Formats: sequence, structure tokens, C-alpha cells
Amino acid sequence: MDNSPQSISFTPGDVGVDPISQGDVDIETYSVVDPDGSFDSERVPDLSDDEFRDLYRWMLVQRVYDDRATKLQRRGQLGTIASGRGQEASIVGSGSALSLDDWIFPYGREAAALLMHGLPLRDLLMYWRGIEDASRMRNANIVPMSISVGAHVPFATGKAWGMQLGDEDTVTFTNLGDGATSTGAFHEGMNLAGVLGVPAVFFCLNNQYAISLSFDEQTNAETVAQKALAYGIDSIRVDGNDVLAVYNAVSTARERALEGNPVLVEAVTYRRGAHTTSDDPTRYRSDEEVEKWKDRDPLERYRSFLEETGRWDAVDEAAIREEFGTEFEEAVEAADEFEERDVEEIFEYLYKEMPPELERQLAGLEDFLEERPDVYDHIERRPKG
Amino acid sequence: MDNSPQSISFTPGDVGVDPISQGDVDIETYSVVDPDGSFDSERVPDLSDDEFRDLYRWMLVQRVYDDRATKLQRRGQLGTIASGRGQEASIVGSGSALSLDDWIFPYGREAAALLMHGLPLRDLLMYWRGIEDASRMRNANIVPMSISVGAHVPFATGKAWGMQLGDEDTVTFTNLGDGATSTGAFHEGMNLAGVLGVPAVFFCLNNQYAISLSFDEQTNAETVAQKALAYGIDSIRVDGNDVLAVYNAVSTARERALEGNPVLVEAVTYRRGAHTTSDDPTRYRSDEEVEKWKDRDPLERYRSFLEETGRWDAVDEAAIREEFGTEFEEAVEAADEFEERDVEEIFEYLYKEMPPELERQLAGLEDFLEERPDVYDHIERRPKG
Amino acid sequence: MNATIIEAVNDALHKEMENDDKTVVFGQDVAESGGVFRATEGLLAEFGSDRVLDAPLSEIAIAGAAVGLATHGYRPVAEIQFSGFLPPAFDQLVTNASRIRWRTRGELTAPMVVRTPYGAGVRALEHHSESLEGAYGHIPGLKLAIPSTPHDAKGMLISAIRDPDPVLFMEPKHVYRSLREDVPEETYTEPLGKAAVRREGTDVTVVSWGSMMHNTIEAVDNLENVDAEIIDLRTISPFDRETVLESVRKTGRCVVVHEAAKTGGFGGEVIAAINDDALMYLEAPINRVTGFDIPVPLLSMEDFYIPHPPRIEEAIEETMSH
Amino acid sequence: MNATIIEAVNDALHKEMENDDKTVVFGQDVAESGGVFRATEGLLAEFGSDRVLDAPLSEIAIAGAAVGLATHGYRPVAEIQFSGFLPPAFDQLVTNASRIRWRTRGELTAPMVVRTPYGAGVRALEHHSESLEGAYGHIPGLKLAIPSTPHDAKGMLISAIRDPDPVLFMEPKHVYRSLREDVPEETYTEPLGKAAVRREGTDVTVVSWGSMMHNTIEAVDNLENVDAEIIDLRTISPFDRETVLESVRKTGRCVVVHEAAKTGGFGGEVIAAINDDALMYLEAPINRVTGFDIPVPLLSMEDFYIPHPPRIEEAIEETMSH
Ligand SMILES: Cc1ncc(C[n+]2csc(CCOP(=O)(O)OP(=O)(O)O)c2C)c(N)n1
Ligand SMILES: Cc1ncc(C[n+]2csc(CCOP(=O)(O)OP(=O)(O)O)c2C)c(N)n1
Ligand SMILES: [Mg+2]
Ligand SMILES: [Mg+2]
Repeated sequence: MDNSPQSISFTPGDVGVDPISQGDVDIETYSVVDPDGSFDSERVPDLSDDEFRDLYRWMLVQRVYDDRATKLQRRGQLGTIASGRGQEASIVGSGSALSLDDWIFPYGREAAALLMHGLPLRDLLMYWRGIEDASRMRNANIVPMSISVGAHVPFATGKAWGMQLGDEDTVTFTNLGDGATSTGAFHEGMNLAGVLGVPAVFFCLNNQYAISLSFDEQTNAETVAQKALAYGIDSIRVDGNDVLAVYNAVSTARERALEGNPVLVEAVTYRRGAHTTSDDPTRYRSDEEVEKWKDRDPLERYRSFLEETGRWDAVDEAAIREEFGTEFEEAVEAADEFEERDVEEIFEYLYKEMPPELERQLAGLEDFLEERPDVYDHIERRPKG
Repeated sequence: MDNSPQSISFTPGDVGVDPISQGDVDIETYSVVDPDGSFDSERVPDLSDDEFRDLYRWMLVQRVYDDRATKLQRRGQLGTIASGRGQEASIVGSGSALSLDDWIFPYGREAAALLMHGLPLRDLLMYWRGIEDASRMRNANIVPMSISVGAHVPFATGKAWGMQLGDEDTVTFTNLGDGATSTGAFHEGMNLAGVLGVPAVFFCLNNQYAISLSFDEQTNAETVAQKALAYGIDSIRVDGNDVLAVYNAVSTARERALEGNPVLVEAVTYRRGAHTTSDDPTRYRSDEEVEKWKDRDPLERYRSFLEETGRWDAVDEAAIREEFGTEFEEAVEAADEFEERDVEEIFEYLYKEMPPELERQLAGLEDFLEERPDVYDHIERRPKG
Repeated sequence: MNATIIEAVNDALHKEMENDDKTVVFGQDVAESGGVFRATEGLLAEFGSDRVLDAPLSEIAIAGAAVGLATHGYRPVAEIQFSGFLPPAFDQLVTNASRIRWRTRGELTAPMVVRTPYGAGVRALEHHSESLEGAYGHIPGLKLAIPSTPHDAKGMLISAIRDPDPVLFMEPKHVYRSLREDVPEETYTEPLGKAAVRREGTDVTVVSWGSMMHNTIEAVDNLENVDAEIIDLRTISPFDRETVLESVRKTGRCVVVHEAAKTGGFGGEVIAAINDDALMYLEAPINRVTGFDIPVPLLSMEDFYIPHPPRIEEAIEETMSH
Repeated sequence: MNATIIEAVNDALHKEMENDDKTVVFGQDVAESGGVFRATEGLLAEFGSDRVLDAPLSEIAIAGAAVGLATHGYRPVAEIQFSGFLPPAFDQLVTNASRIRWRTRGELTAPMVVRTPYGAGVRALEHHSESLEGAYGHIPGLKLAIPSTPHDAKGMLISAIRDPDPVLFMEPKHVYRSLREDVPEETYTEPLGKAAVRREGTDVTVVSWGSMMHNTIEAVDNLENVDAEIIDLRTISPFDRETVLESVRKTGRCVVVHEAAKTGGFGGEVIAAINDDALMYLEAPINRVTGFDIPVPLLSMEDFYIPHPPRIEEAIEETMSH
């Protein structure tokens, strides 16, 4: 018998093989208020006037926060920061749909969502100053930011699994970027979530960029939403600049998740600013593109909805700005006053009980700092970023 | 301004959010010959009678190979091995659709596909005897088996990328199991393949199990095929026990891949035997289930096609068995005669040039083996597995 | 009871699942199948599918979900089927498990265990036989334990499950079934972070762990003229310097034996610790007997890789000859 | 030309892409953006989008595809944006890159480079500042180079790209721009696997690499009474034992300085090597000055983590006092 090459050379011909492709899947983008301000009244959620106005207020808070934090950063009072500009509707619409008992797994841009979940503003600023203490996420069910992109997805699945085992009435809510969807951690975490049917909502803020990489170079998939199909889990694609749409989408997702159906929500939005304060976006995208997305400004769009529905008059934009401005300044002051710090801090909490070698290292450092105060010439304690 | 919890409690109501779910996607399983032997003549590929018979011959080779290798293993002449029993149509249908210039990334069960790609049978046996030399994949465009499940997917994407850069008329052909689809490496490798549009075919032999885990516990996705949507790449779901269907599917996939559209093919099949020779499947699946799949035996089904189309008479099953049996025995003998081996072998080829420390370690071991021949009491040189 | 290591592991899992209903066992094939080495045999029947689960082929998710469960008040005991498949989970160990307590100043903690059989000698396929404790032992915040006996396997695994911090638990699969000893029926703990003096002696200290302990003992048994003190390190992180130092201060000589590749292996750290605090006691260079700086060979030659007793004997003799 | 390290890296990439059209550069943000540190600036414009590509957020795929490209005759130079994001790719390095030559007996080879900026001190966010060379240096088959100067960055990167084996190239980002020196315009190579004696001396050998070299030099400069010999290890794997041993045999004293956590760090291996072959020359224990066994702190306290010159000075003085 001959073991030599046996491949058959294919003679094409129509044998009826019809591949499945993404074009076969119909994915609509859910919206309530169109960019031009018109809206589908059947889809307007049943909220009180104050609640409607609150959504605006929080979006404005996000915007003011981003502006002020950026200024602080430029003054050297914060480290590198990532702004949520352009994504306010996604951040606020999602954050508002959560219960305070839910756990948020943040990814870095969602200041307003964290604040409304209970995190003190002082702590948020302290985190960006690089102070570990802020990652306690005091007063709020929030896991520290996943600076390592995507790494939080399986973590969130595991925590949701815990909620499921304990029959709790809560979900894990994971914020992630479009870039994060390309990580192995995303894949494995999502798949496990699907298998276990855990109460988890994965919220992808598809802001069209991962630093300089545009979404269409990040993946050949036309949407993030369709990625959920790989896990047999449901997904919702929503206009991420439409706060009511995001609110409805996440509320629905959350309900389903509570029933054991994890959901991926893709909020289609745009990162209006730089990736972070260390990035220069003019290197990789055009002004026109940025301009184009300005039309869909989430605040303006929602403002026209409020106007149209007679709720705008009671919004005092200047007052909100001022109120939050004051709050921001107080938070900065409080952060400035953060307790006297000690090197012990960086050794503590690694283990419940410090192992002898670590104790030795700590004691050595403490002695050394006393003996050789000249080492401080090399140490910039940067309580202010 | 109050920073206290601001979440809005959702009042459900029909706001028109309609999640996308896997039920919305229509995925057909392509087939040519039905389990009962009836077939769609429009889909029968345009092959010569000999080629049609060759497909049977190779399936039988796979089956005989698996039987004989298992026996060898039981006699202690091979290490742990993984059989392709039940998957013959997937293995042979796919292997036949490739060009010898294509590169196969094997996963372990596809003996016949490797043999028809040019790998000497002796080497295949030597690999399962744990002899590195066999991973040269002599005479064939084959990368060593990816024993680490899924790890070969990005590797294959990279090699296909090389083919693309060099404008070659070839593809990488990656075999993988259903289990492999849950790995981060699969995800990242597939996504990159989609982004780059490389000439790669990913062939998932969905044999319903990953060791003891059934496919419906592996993922909540109903098919592997739908996972391709996550990458915006095309997929084909095919009856993996229908050799003509697999042949058509892979041929089509390969053509598309050559045009810059990587394809995922899911071959729906069944692992009839144990996971490997160290596994006991009765612990986790019922006899009935196994019986059920016997009905769909790839060889029998194809045999009825050959009978129906008047091609069976010229198949001499006994002769094929005997011929391959002889070949197998010769290969075993050749493997037994594999050159005298030296410990140098395990140090060589790690680097192009052996670094001094490694040379030192090798020299030390060589001296030691001379000085202390009693060490051989602890060393089982297992040229025969 | 008289038990092998694998039986001891199994017993520890049973005991802790009984003891604390927050203990959850998962990993590939751990449920119906009882694990490829049968470490989790019987758990599903006894504790049900809520607490004993098969995981998909997803090492990242296994490690990552363990962190999530652990921060939520559970005691996950995850299995990675072979140590060669732990590298995909490396990032979850480094980025999440090892530092969640530290990042959150103790607000969230990860009392989790990742068990994995490690090492060569069982004729497994490629990538199944690695010993990378040198790399994992270098992750601050992650504990790393490697028992060598059935008694320790049970006691240390119970400690690991109860430990408030994440523990990587590497099990010497080569001796999973090849040795038995009396193991108390009841629950007991063996401390993590404490080496065991397996045999007292005055001439030379031999430090080892995991399956190499047994080759070490055999080697020492063969050397009639040498009164060796044998230390089973048991925990790589935190590393019990004191027990090693005390012994070396007494014997003045030391040999370290491990199966992992030499360069960058944990043997270097043991030597460095002795250098730090017991150098002046040394009468000879410290010898290392280790795997070579190569991947573990395929099964036909893997035995050449392993530090067998004669190699250890020679090293001890050489050390004694100074 | 007078260049910083980042400029030298950029120049090396330009030169090698010119020299060999099989050289392909890819990674996150390396194309239009020119890399977050601008290491790949200008490459896209000069060599086009076939050879300079942005990769998705996929470290596994970046490392894995590099192996594939390399086995297909290309010379991939992949960038991992920060060393803290290398752990997801650990498995591809261990399982594919490091051993494809070995598995196939030389039939398939992986002449690839993975570049990554490492280390603390630039006020980056969490997970950006790690030094895990101790773990990566323990992977047989993977070379690991860490230049400390612009001259070496260029010459060693060119060597790495031309090397027939996979090289992990860790760049000391803390000194990316903070020092300049004359760097030849033309192409040249600095060998991998060879340490450099940065300064000759007779009293004590100080071994370091990467950004800690500069703290070491500063410390030595400050110690007027000590005539230290300074060795820049430059390559962790393969490790140039001979240069270290020769120096220690001369000086009888040694201090090792690295930024990575102490326990399990590569300093242990350096000490072990000296123990092996130069123990009898030692007049004092070898000192280690390293990062602590903790994650790198967030930016406000990260400076406390770093081995600054005074810590190195003290260690040298202590070593001299024996
Ligand atoms: C695992 C990992 N790789 C790389 C990086 C560097 N990095 C930080 S943010 C970022 C892009 C993230 O994009 P996306 O997920 O879309 O979130 P966005 O910043 O756009 O909101 C990258 C590559 C990282 N932090 N983690
Ligand atoms: C990364 C990794 N994890 C775990 C294993 C152990 N293992 C070997 S085969 C296997 C199941 C593979 O299932 P599948 O991909 O469906 O292929 P099949 O064996 O069914 O053909 C497992 C878990 C492995 N080899 N690699
Ligand atoms: Mg983005
Ligand atoms: Mg399978």
C-alpha cells in the first residue's frame, strides 16, 4: 500500500455548501431618542420627572468630572487618567439601572457610575493619585478597576457564580471596552458565564477605539453584540449615546441575568477625547471623524428629549455644575489631607499574616529610611499624583 | 449635592428591548449522504471512481490504525494514545481536501490525514512512543501535535499570515476539538485570523466530548459554527460522519481561505472510544448514547453510498486491511530499529548553538552515565513506548 | 487509614467539603469522572453538582472564576489537570489572585486553592510534566505548597483550603500512588510555610521537596558513611529559611535537589538564603541536583531528565569530599 | 548619533527592517501611533502596512502569531505594550516559542523577538511596572535580554532580531529617555549571552542589569573608598557565568542588584553560580539589593519599592565591612 500523498484535487462545482456569515445575522441597534431628538414614546421608561432629570444631572457630573480631573492631571495632581467624554450616556444609563447590591467591575472611565454606586469622590481621585487605600472601594460594591484589560471578566463570572450559589438577588456588572473583547480572558469568562448561567451582565462600551486601534481593526466582527452568540448567551446592541436606551437595555439585561441568563450589552459610543492623558489621538484619527460624533452628543440629545417632554425647565445646569464643582473641590481637599502615610502600607495586606521574610524586608526598609534619610532625595512621595 | 446612592429602581414595562439570541441564527448542518444511505446527488463531488474508493480506503486505514495502535499500547509498546474511532469521515474528508503544500496543525486523532499528507507511519508510531525525532514531521508539511489544547490556533494564524505575506497558494489547516474552542488561545487566534484575513481553515472535530465533559457543558452555544460569528469569519457546519460532506465543506472552506477569508468548519461527529487509552468513558456516559451514534458509523454510511453508486464491488476490504496491516507491522519494525540513541539528543536543538551551561550539563550527564552505570537501574529507556 | 498521596488528597477534599459548605471543587473532569487521577472521586455523589463541577477547557476561566468565588465568600478548590496547563492561567494568578487582598487593603480576599499534579516520570504526553515552581514561587502574594507524603498531602491541603490567601498546591504525581503510609482518619492540618526535617543528621543538609524527596531519601539510604539531615521544604512560598539555615549551621554542608530546570529554579533561592545568613558555616559549596535546562523530554527519554538517586548520591559525596 | 534608549531601539528596528525584508513589526499601537513609547515611530511610513501592523488587544495571539510567522521564514518583532501584560502570553512562550525548535529537531524554528518595556518609576498605572525576568529566565529555550544603555539597546536588539532563537527583550522604560550617549549610526551587534564589565575594580563585584545599572553606577560613584567592579549582566538567559565568576574570583566580594522582587528573583541564580564555582574566593556573603516581595506599589509610593543608590551603597559598604 502506498503511503505517498493521496490528496484529491478538488474540482469546484456547486455542491451546495453555503457558509454562515455575519451578514446572515440581523442585529439591530436599540434606541429610544434619535440623534435629532425625536423619540419613540413607547420606549420611554416609566420614571419620575426627578429621575429623568437625574439622568441628565449624572451625565453632566461625568462631564464636569472628566474636565476637572483632566485639569488636575495637567497640574500634576493626578497620575495618568482616562476620561469618559462622549460615553456619558453609556456610563450613566448603565449605572442607573443597577441595584446598589450589585457588584460593579469597572474598567476605568465610568466615574459617574461609581459615584452613584456609592464610591466617595475623594477615593476616586485618590485612586488616580496612585494611593492603594482608594482601591478599598469604600462604601460601595465595586471591585478595583481592571487596568489589565479583560482580566476582570472571569473574575466577575466567578463572583456572579457565588451570587448564584447563594441565591442572591444581585448581579455582577462588568464594564469593558471593545478592545477587551479580543482577550482570551473575555472569551473564557464569557463562555463559563454561559455554561453556568450566572447572574452577570457584561457591558461593553464600544467607543470605537482601543488606544489607536479602531474597532474595525480590532476584530472583523461588525458588532460586539454578535460575539455573545459564541457563548450561547443573549446580547443587546444599544445606541450608547442614548441614555434612555442604555437604561432600558441594561435594565432588561439585568432582569434576564437574575433569571440565570447572562447578557452581553454592547453600547455603541465614541471616545471623544484622547485615550488617556498620555495619548495624542491626532496621530491616528481625523478631526472630521471626531466632529461627526459630536453631533451625537449624549447630553445634547437627552436635553432635547427633556425639552420636548417639558422637563428641561426644572434643570438648573449652572447649579449642577456649581454644586458638583464644590463637591469636587472638597474631594480634592479631602484627598490632600489623606492620612500621614507610612511605608508599612506597601507591605501590608499582601497576606493575612505577613511572612517572616516580608517582615524582615519591611523592618530593613524602616531602619534604612531612618539611617539614610538621603534616600528621600530619590523618593518622590507623590501624595498629589 | 448628594453623592449617596442614586440608582433608579426599574419598573419593568415593555420598552421594546429584544435581545439577540442564538435561536435567531439559522445554522444548518450540511450533508450529502444521510445516515440511512440516501444521498443528494447534486451534492456529490466530481471525483473519479478511484478517488471515491480512496476515501473509503483511508477511513478504513484510520480504523485499522486505531485498532492496531490501541493493541500496541496495551502491549506496552506505545505510550498513551488517542484514537480517531468514529471520526474517520471527518479526518479523511478533511485530509483529502488539502493540498500537500498546505500546513496541517494536528491535534492528535487524525492519523489518516497525517499519513495522506506524507508523514511516514513509522514516525507516527515513534511519536506515540515518545521519541522527539518523530516531531520532525519528516516529509510532510505538518507542525507537531498540539497536545496543549488550543495553543496551536494563534500559531497557525501566524503561519497563515506568513503565507499571505509571501503570496503563497496554501493554507494552514488546524484540527481542534470542541474543547479547544473554550480556550483563550482559540479566541485570540481566530480573531486575529479574521482581522488579517489570512488563508487559514480551522477544523473543529466536534466529537461531543472533551474527555468527560459533554459539548453542552463545554459551552452554552448550540454549535461550534456560530462561534465564528464572533470573529466576523465564515463557518460551515457539516455532518462529520459523512465523508463527502466533509470533503465538500473543507474544499469550499479552503478555497475561501485562499481568497483571504478564513473559515471555521465544525464537523459534527462522535468520539466512539475512550478519550485516550488512560480513560474510562463508562464513568460519564451511557452505553445507549454510544450505541445511538453507532448507527451513524461513517464507514457503513459511505459504504452504502458506494454500493448504491456501483462502486463498492471494486473495493476489496480484506485486501486493504491486509495491505495496511503489513504496512503497520513494517512500520513497527522500522520504529523498533530506530537508531541507537544518545542522551545528547535531549539537549540538542533547544538552541541553534548550545549555551555553555547546557554544554556543561550535558557533559556532566555523559560523564555521570559512564561513572555510575547503576543509574540505569532507575532509567527505563522505553524505545517501545 | 493507610493511604497514598492521591487518596490523601481525596480524603482532604472530602473532609473540607464536609467541614465547610462554602468549599467548592471544580476543574476539568473532576465531577462524574472523578478527575483524571481520581483525586476528586466520590465528591460529586456526596456533595452534589452545586459544589462539584466540571469546568470547560478554560484554564484562564478556572483560575479567574476561583478568584471571583473566593472574594464572594467561597472556598474554591480548582484543579488544573496537569501543571503544563497552568501557564495559560499565569496571568490570573499574577494579576488577580495574588494581589486582590493587597489592592483592596484586605476588603476583598482570595482564599482559594489551585491544585495541580506536576512533574515527570509517569509517561505522560508532551507539556504534561513540567515543574515551574521556580516561576510561580516568584509571585508575591501567592503561596505555593508542594507536599511529598500522604500525611502532608492531607494536612497541607486542608491548611491550604483554610488559608486566607491563595495557594497554589502542586502535587507530585509521580508518587501519587507509589507510596503509602498511615494517615489519620480525622481532620488535621500541617502548617504551610514550615519545612519538615525528615531525618536528622550532622554531616550534610539535603533540601528537597515533592517527588524528589523520595529520590533524596533513597540516595541518603544508600550512603552508609554519611549522616545526612534531610529537609523537606514543603512550601516554596513562603519559604522557611530558618529551618534550612539552622540545619546548615549545624552541618556546614548542603545539597539542594529539585526536578525543575536548574537555571532560575528555586534551588538558587535556597542557596542565596544560605549565603545570606549562614555563609560562614559552609565547609563546601552547596550542590544542586536538578533537572536540566531543557523541556522535559518525551516519555522515552524522560527518565534521563530526572535527578535519580545516584545523581544525588554523587552530589552528596562530592560535597562531603571538600 | 547621540541617542536615548528609545531612539536606539527605534533605530535598530529601522536598520533591521531595511536589512531584512522578512522583518515584521507588530503589536498594540505600533503602526500609526508609533507605539505608546514611540519605539516604532516612523516604521509604518517607511515600510508600509504589510510589515508594520497594529495588533488587537490579544497578547496570546501576538506571541502565538509571532511563532507562526517565525516558523514561516519571517523575523517577527512583536511588542507587548507593558511587561505587566506579558503574563497572558506566558503559555505561548513556554509551550510554543521556546520549544518548537527542540520538538521538531530543528525543522521548525522561531527566530522571533518579543519586546516589552519593563520596570517601575514612570508613574504608570497598576500592572504596568512589573519585572518578572526571574520567571521568564527560567524557561529553557527562551533567551532573555535586558539592555541598560542606548548603545546596547541598539546592538543587542539587532542581535536579538538576527538570533536564530526566540528572544524576550525587556527594555528598561524608566531610563528610556533619561540618558543619552553616542551610538554609531551604522548597524552593529552586541552579543547576547555576554555580560559587560562596565567598570573595572578590585574590591567588590556589583552585578546588575537594566535600569538598576544606573542606580548601581550612581551608588558606586558615591562610594569614594571602594573600588568596585561593575558588571552589566545584559542577558539573563543564557546567563554569562564566566564573566561574573572571573570578577568575583578577583574581588572576593559581590553585590547583586535587581528591581524584581527578591525571593525567586534572578539574583538567587547569580549567587548560586558563584557558590558553585567561586565559593572559596568569597570573603563576605553576597548581598542582594532588590525590590521587595510585593507587587509594585501604585505610583504614589512606587519609589519606595525601587532599589535606589543609597540602598545599594549601604549593601556595598556592608559587604566591604566583612
Ligand atoms: C492586557 C492588557 N494589554 C494591554 C494593555 C494596554 N492598554 C491599556 S488600555 C488599552 C486599550 C483598551 O481599549 P478598550 O478595551 O477598547 O477600552 P477603552 O480604553 O477604549 O475604553 C490598552 C491596549 C492593558 N492595559 N492590558
Ligand atoms: C490547555 C490544556 N488543558 C487541558 C488539557 C488536558 N486535556 C487533554 S485532551 C482534553 C480534552 C480535549 O477535548 P477536545 O478539544 O474536545 O478534543 P477531543 O479529545 O475530544 O478530540 C483535555 C482537557 C490539555 N491537554 N491542554
Ligand atoms: Mg475602546
Ligand atoms: Mg472533543
